[in-house]
Amino acid sequence: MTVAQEPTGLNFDCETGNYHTFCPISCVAWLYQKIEDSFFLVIGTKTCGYFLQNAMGVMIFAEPRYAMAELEEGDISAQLNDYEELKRLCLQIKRDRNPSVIVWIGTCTTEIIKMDLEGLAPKLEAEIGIPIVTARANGLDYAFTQGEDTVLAAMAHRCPSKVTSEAEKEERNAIQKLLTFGRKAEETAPTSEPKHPPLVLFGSLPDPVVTNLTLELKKQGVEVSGWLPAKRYTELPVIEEGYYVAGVNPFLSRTATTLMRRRKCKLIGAPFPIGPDGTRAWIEKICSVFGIEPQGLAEREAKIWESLEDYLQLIRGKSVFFMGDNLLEISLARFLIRCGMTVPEIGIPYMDKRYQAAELALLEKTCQEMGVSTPNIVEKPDNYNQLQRIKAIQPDLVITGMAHANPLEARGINTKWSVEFTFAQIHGFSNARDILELVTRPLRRNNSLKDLGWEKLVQEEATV
Amino acid sequence: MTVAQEPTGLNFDCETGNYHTFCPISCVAWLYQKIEDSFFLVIGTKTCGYFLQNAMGVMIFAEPRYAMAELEEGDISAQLNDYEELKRLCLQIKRDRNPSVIVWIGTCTTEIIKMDLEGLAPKLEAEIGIPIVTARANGLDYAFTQGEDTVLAAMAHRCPSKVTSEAEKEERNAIQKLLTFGRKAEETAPTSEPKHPPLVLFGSLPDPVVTNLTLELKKQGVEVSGWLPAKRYTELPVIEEGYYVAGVNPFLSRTATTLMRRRKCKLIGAPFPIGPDGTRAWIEKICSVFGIEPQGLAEREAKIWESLEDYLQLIRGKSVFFMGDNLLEISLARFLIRCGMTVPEIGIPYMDKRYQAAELALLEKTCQEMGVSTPNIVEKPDNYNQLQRIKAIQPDLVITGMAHANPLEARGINTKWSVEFTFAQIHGFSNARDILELVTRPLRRNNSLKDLGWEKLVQEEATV
Amino acid sequence: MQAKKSGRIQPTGGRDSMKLAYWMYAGPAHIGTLRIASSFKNVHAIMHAPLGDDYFNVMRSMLERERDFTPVTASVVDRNVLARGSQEKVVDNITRKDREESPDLIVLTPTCTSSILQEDLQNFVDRAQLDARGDVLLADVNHYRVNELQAGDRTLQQIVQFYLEKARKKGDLPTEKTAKPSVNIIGISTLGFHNQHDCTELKRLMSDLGIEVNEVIPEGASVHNLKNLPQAWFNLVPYRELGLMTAQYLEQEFGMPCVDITPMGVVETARCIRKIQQLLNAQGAGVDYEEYIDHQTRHVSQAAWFSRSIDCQNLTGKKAVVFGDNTHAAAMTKILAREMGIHVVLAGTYCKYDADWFKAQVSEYCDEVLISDDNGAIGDAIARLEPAAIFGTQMERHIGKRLNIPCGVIAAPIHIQNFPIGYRPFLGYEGTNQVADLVYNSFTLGMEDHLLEIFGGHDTKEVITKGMSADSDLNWTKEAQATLNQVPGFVRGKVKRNTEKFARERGLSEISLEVFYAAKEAVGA
Amino acid sequence: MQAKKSGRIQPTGGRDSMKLAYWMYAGPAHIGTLRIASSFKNVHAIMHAPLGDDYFNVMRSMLERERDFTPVTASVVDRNVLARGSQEKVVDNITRKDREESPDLIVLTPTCTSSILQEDLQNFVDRAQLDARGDVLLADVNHYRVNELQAGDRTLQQIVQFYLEKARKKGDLPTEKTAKPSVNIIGISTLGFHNQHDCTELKRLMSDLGIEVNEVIPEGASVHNLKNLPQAWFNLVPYRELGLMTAQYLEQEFGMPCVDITPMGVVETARCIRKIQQLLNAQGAGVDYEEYIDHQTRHVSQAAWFSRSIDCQNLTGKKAVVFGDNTHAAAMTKILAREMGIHVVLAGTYCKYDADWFKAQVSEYCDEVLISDDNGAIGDAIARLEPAAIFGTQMERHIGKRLNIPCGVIAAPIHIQNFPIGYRPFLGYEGTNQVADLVYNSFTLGMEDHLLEIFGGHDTKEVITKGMSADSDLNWTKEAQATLNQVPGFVRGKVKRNTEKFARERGLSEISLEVFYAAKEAVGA
Repeated sequence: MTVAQEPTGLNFDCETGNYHTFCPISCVAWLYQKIEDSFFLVIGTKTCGYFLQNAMGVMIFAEPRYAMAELEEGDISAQLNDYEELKRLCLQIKRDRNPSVIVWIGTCTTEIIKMDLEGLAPKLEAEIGIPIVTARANGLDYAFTQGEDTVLAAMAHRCPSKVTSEAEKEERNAIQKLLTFGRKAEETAPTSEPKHPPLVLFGSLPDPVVTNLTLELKKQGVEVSGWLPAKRYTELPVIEEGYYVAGVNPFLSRTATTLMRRRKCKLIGAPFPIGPDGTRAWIEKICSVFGIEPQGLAEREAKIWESLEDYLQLIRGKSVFFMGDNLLEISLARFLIRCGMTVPEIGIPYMDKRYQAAELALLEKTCQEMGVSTPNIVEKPDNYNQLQRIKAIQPDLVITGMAHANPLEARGINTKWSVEFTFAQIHGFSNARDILELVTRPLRRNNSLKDLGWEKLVQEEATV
Repeated sequence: MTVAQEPTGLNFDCETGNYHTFCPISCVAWLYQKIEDSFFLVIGTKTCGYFLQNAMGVMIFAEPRYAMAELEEGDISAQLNDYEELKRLCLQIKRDRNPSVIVWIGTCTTEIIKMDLEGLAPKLEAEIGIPIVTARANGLDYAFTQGEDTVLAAMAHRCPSKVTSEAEKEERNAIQKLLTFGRKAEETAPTSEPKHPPLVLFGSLPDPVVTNLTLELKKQGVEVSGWLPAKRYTELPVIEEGYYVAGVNPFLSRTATTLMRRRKCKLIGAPFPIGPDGTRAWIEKICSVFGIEPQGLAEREAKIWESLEDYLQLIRGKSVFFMGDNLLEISLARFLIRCGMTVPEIGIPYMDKRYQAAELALLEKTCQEMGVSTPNIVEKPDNYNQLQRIKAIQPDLVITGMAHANPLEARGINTKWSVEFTFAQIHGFSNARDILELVTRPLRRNNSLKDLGWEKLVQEEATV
Repeated sequence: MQAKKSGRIQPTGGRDSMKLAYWMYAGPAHIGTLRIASSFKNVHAIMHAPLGDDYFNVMRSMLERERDFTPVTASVVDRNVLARGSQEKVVDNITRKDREESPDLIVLTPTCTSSILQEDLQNFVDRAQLDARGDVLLADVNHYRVNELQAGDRTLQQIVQFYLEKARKKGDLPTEKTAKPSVNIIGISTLGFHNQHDCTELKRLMSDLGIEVNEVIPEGASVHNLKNLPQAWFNLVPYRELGLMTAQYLEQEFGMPCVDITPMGVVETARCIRKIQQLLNAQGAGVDYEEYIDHQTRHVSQAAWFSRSIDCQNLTGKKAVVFGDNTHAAAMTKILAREMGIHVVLAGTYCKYDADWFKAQVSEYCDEVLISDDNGAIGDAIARLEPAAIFGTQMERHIGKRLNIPCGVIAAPIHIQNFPIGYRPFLGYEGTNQVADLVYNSFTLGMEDHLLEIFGGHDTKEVITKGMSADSDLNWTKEAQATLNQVPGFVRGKVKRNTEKFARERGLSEISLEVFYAAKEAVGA
Repeated sequence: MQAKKSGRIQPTGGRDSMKLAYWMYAGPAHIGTLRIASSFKNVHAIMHAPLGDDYFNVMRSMLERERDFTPVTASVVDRNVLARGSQEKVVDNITRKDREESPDLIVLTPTCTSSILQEDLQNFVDRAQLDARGDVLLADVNHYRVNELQAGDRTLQQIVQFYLEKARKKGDLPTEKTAKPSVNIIGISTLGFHNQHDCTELKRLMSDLGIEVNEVIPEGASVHNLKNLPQAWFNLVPYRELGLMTAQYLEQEFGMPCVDITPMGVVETARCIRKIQQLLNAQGAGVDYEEYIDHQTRHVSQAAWFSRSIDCQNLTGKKAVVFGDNTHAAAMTKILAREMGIHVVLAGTYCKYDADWFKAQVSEYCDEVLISDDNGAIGDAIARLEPAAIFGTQMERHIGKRLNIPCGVIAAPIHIQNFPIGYRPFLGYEGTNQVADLVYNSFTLGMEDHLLEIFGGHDTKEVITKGMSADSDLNWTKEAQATLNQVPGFVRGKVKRNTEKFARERGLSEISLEVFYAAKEAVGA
């Protein structure tokens, strides 16, 4: 494998504190949208259901393609037969929605009561005739975005290893189809075999971003054979032994491991394609693995930086504190340091130093090049302690979960919700502006309030 | 002509007082909807425009198929050329909306400044190639619903007197088409010549009511050749000398006169088809003119009355006072007396005793048969005096314009807006329920409040 | 006692089976407990729960735009804690928070998840109490048997009882009533539906009546003052869902009378005031509020006049569906039916545990009662009944959006829109005004949409016939279909159904124009 | 002088030409006069006009749900009256009404229509005054030169001047100021946009500031009390459209200072209070309102906190269009731009007669200023600018409905929705709360609709591609079109336009995926 060595110049800490992130079952909120023929069934308690309904802001979408299998006292106390109960619900889902796949999302509760989802699924799948994928997106083992990791790791098992019919091949290769559609016949007719071993990318991104990153690689002569996940479950990419795989998100270490160990793929360890620096590094790394000399990337990156100048002026020299939430922290910090910011602390729920090795190395390099001190990386931070540090440091911006934003603002600390970076389109060259649009919004807003002399409006309200 | 003699047993009065009705230009609010390919241009002042916008409750429909030609000081003072100004606006309308006809609605202002709309229209019509119909729907000569009368009288001139092509005949006979559509070919193939001279009905009614009345007559073997107005200007009915015509609304005396005098039609003077009694009388009168013996009408009427019993129980023996607004007063009073109500006074803006002769005769007959005293009919009533009379009489219900309803309610007097009868579907057998639904609504509502002991809630508020 | 690591809790006789749920009307029990704990001043809650279960803090911060940090800390249960047992961590977190912020009281609660572990949490609390300077209490609720509302009711009662018994033991319990008539307002809490504004309005009302507010609990209350509760002349419990257990406890222990009539709507507000008058006079106050009621009804509140006005007359007999919690659904049903002459075709509540009360309250004011927390059942009922307006929760608002039926929101589950910045009480006389606006706007904005639909198509020469699904076993002739299409959209469905019913009853397989009109005459279709 | 039966009035130099009008932002002049007359207590207006011109009574009765009969009587002009001359009828009607209801004052006004007759109405009034016990006055406005707003301003000034001069002649004019600081609130009138609630809020504000309200005019005022106006320490004119002429007259004649800063929004309310402080202290009062302002801003009003909260942060830089009367459009522009960080792309007013003031007020807070009373021009501007929200009149609300852009209504023309029963002031500190709600709900409900649009199509296995008119001179490749279709609906139009602009500038006739992304990078499309 091509994973880089662990960097050494960074300071890692693990507070194992009481910290807040969203529950990993959150991932259904974006995965059910991404995989259009799916249905997600979260098997848990009222606590799980109420979370999805309220905190994720999805309460307005009545009957989306996900639901709760709400465990009642009878289920918990094992008086009822799990198989029969789940069968009843899945048949109902089949009748009402007829999805191509049902994804069972296990929760803390299914862990604690040791419900054997992995054992039940194959049997039920065979009986009702709909694929059932199980993922243990529980809060005992995972934080927030890692829910996606558990689902993708489970789906990695379901990617076909060989395609028999041409028709299916056609379907599986939907991206290629999209990109060549409308071209003249002679351009595409001799389906040119790619000049490198097949490459599959993993990580759930909105469709426009998928197309964009695919195109960026295509420009360099790199063909993407497929994405995990695809727009539809029936279009999951073919994965054969020896295929190369690369991740686009920093929280997919389990998926990476599964692809390497179980599907015998070769992982390309690169920084993540977030920010123009990260995107360039990601493309370069992929090209280098395939022995391709990338063309015009430096100019491309420079041009993007140039177009960001109006935003950069707002943040240069300012400090940003990551409380830690969605595991995008390292990549975002690296990009913002490159933008000229300083980062005293990066809180992060979980730090896989191997999977994130290339990203950590780039972070270190970026700090050196920008001449700023390296951030303190705090795994499983203690939010109370962090608030004390924020009070002491008075950073210009705190990127934080939703629970702390309003109280920090009330104390005169600029904040940005970390969760917005989870939902916004932040990958690739074109989306760098969108990251900075988010990052600068509180600064721009509070600048305009400051001009008014309203700064002390709430600052004296209370002390942290 | 077949108009009946003026009745003698009724008491008529003319107060020539200060009374309130809506301006006759109101008619554009329903006529532009009825005639789907029309555009109505009201030529008047800000006062006219603001009325249409506010009082008619049509302010929510931005850019309907009517507009104001707003006369500015330059127009009033005759500094500007009326022809050129109107041409400019009509060309703009042609460009933006391309209607089949533009109807110029004259107002008090065009009367006072003696703008020669009738002289300008033919010239402009020839120049821009769109028919222009002019109607003097002004408040100096007319009240509220009479605006429709002025428009229909003007349109009566535009009904073709002879149709040349078969295609046009087909188009002009859209109603017949609708009614036979879907029937087997043999039923309609030999276009059976009606067994009576052609009959054209006049009065603007919603399409379902048009169909309904047409069907009612068809059941008796009476074919309706056309309606004035039709759904489209291009479908105005053919009118030849000697055709029979019958009105469906009591405020169309000018249209009736035009059809008789200018188009040499024969007017069938009948009560109006409002309420089961009026509808039956209307059909009977038409049948009698054509020498047809109506079938099953008495049973039909009886059945309708039976179906109204739940409403009748609410109003029997109660009194209703008409302040006078939309000229539907005589017909409604006649129906409500037949329902068992008493009517101390019928205010009415204008009373054409010849055109309404049959209706007045039926009113008188109805009073006799129901054993109640005949109402006092007050033309051009004085609203202030009426309020004194209402205070003295304390009727169970007052049917009144919008300006007086809330203050009367605040004094414990039940009211119903007269304007609702203008807009509701009240004609024919089937719609009798709808009239009673409206009439009984305040009684039902205030009954339920009365049960609560809230009657004195606002009654002591002030005295009339 | 250590956590039973092997899962499943002991059978307890529960027979409910796994449920497919898209939507919940009430939250899980721990949300109720946390609402109570964080409503008090200087009370902290420790939530013994896995990562992600602590979203209560997000709800409070985001929905209420709360400026302060929510005083709830999650003592995170992860794989390690599971393996080692959680006692040490929980006790550490309690004593740590006691040191850090010196709360008067720390309330410990598990969530649905951690309650399965069946740990002896009382023992944790007892252990922590040894070191803590403040009080420590375990919220006593069954997380699988009760929901947010019941748990909140119970937790409030538990805390009140705790401090009253504590004061009694210390001989620190004031026994005399206040000199002037006074009231405890019980049940105002954080994340409650319009609670803040209701509380302001109730205080104004009490002030108008010359009644001192002794305590408001739990919102903004200090646990130190709970011992003063018995000094009030009576308790007012405006919401049926929160406070009744406390009031019952206070009645049993201290003989305090309770007014549990929700002062929502003109009639019920008057009834509430009259009940207060009766209780005060029974204690020798000699008050007469009739003149006040009359003045408010006729001159201050505009709601009674609205009921009589022409605007409201036009709503007479219109059909409405009401759904919500017991308090708001019952009050709204009464207002619509009794004060506005609106025809409530269905009144429903998701408070299944208190269904008898609801039925008794609304039965005479509506055609049908629905007791259910299955949003699908409510959606189906609304689709079937096709009311002109709905008064329900955010869920019904979205059902209404789909069916193109306007909906006024009258009850929790709460949403940021239920924390308006402007003054919007539902209770008291200003509440009657706000409710009248809600009713009027719901109906008229719905009507406006329909009018736009009707007239929208008339802009051009081309008249586009609005489509309608021909989804029917009966054959409509073209002319009948055309006539049906002329019926305004908002009643078309009803007309269609009634006509088809009429045809079916007569064994007709085709609906001609004649059948259409015959149906209209026969059944008023 | 008899009516000139032959029509056309004398040339007066007007050069306006006939106008095609679908919508009017301000009513005709007589509406303004009638609003003033019927606001006063016991004043009656006689409208000399044809049948149908008297719909003012309908508006007042229906929109304000007024319980009393509107004190306006039409002296009907019909064909007979035209022929005979109207003097006798008008005089009869004035003296009749004087007998019937004994009003303190009868105001005579023609309408646009009857004013063309160029009768000597002053003579009619003089004749009527001979018999009438009350006062009789002819409203002095030019019905073709001024609109409702200007006419109202003028009529109020005319009545005030009439009674002050009358009192002066009688030696009946109190000259001393009140003992405590006091204010006249000028410009509250019937059919005014949220005037009733604004007035309540202003009275509360004055009470908080320790300022007595000397008179509120014209709403609810008696003409007998007008002579007391000069006793106040200053005049407050909250709305620029109504009251300034009166205040100027009082300043000229009696040296009364005037505060004409509309207290709408946190900043302007503070500025208004500081101006009051300055005027009072100049008269020796010695007040200091800074602490009050600070307390209200930080603790009572929630608007300043809303501005700082995360909810409002998410509105930062969003585009808005503002349109309305001078008062509300200017105040709203300042609130959005200055207090909430919202990007006002266009601020406009229909008060063309007072355009300079508006430009001076808003220029620094918006990209573009539009002075127009042509609703088509405003509609076109909104369609072009595609803001995320509109703050305008009912007209803009309907433009927004068509374009699927949410609109908060902030200004007249009035509509029944602007006469809410619940308390909804726009002015003062509670007004800041109400405005914050309006802003927040406009943006978020718009967002909700878009989210529903985006997610609505994902319910089933079949993914329906949302159509979009291919109305363009450029050729979009299928893949670029597909990608464009993935852009959320509410920005899709903008992205499409920017991409095409980018392509045109580069002479490209086809938009491929590559061009699409290049455009995004280049112009942030």
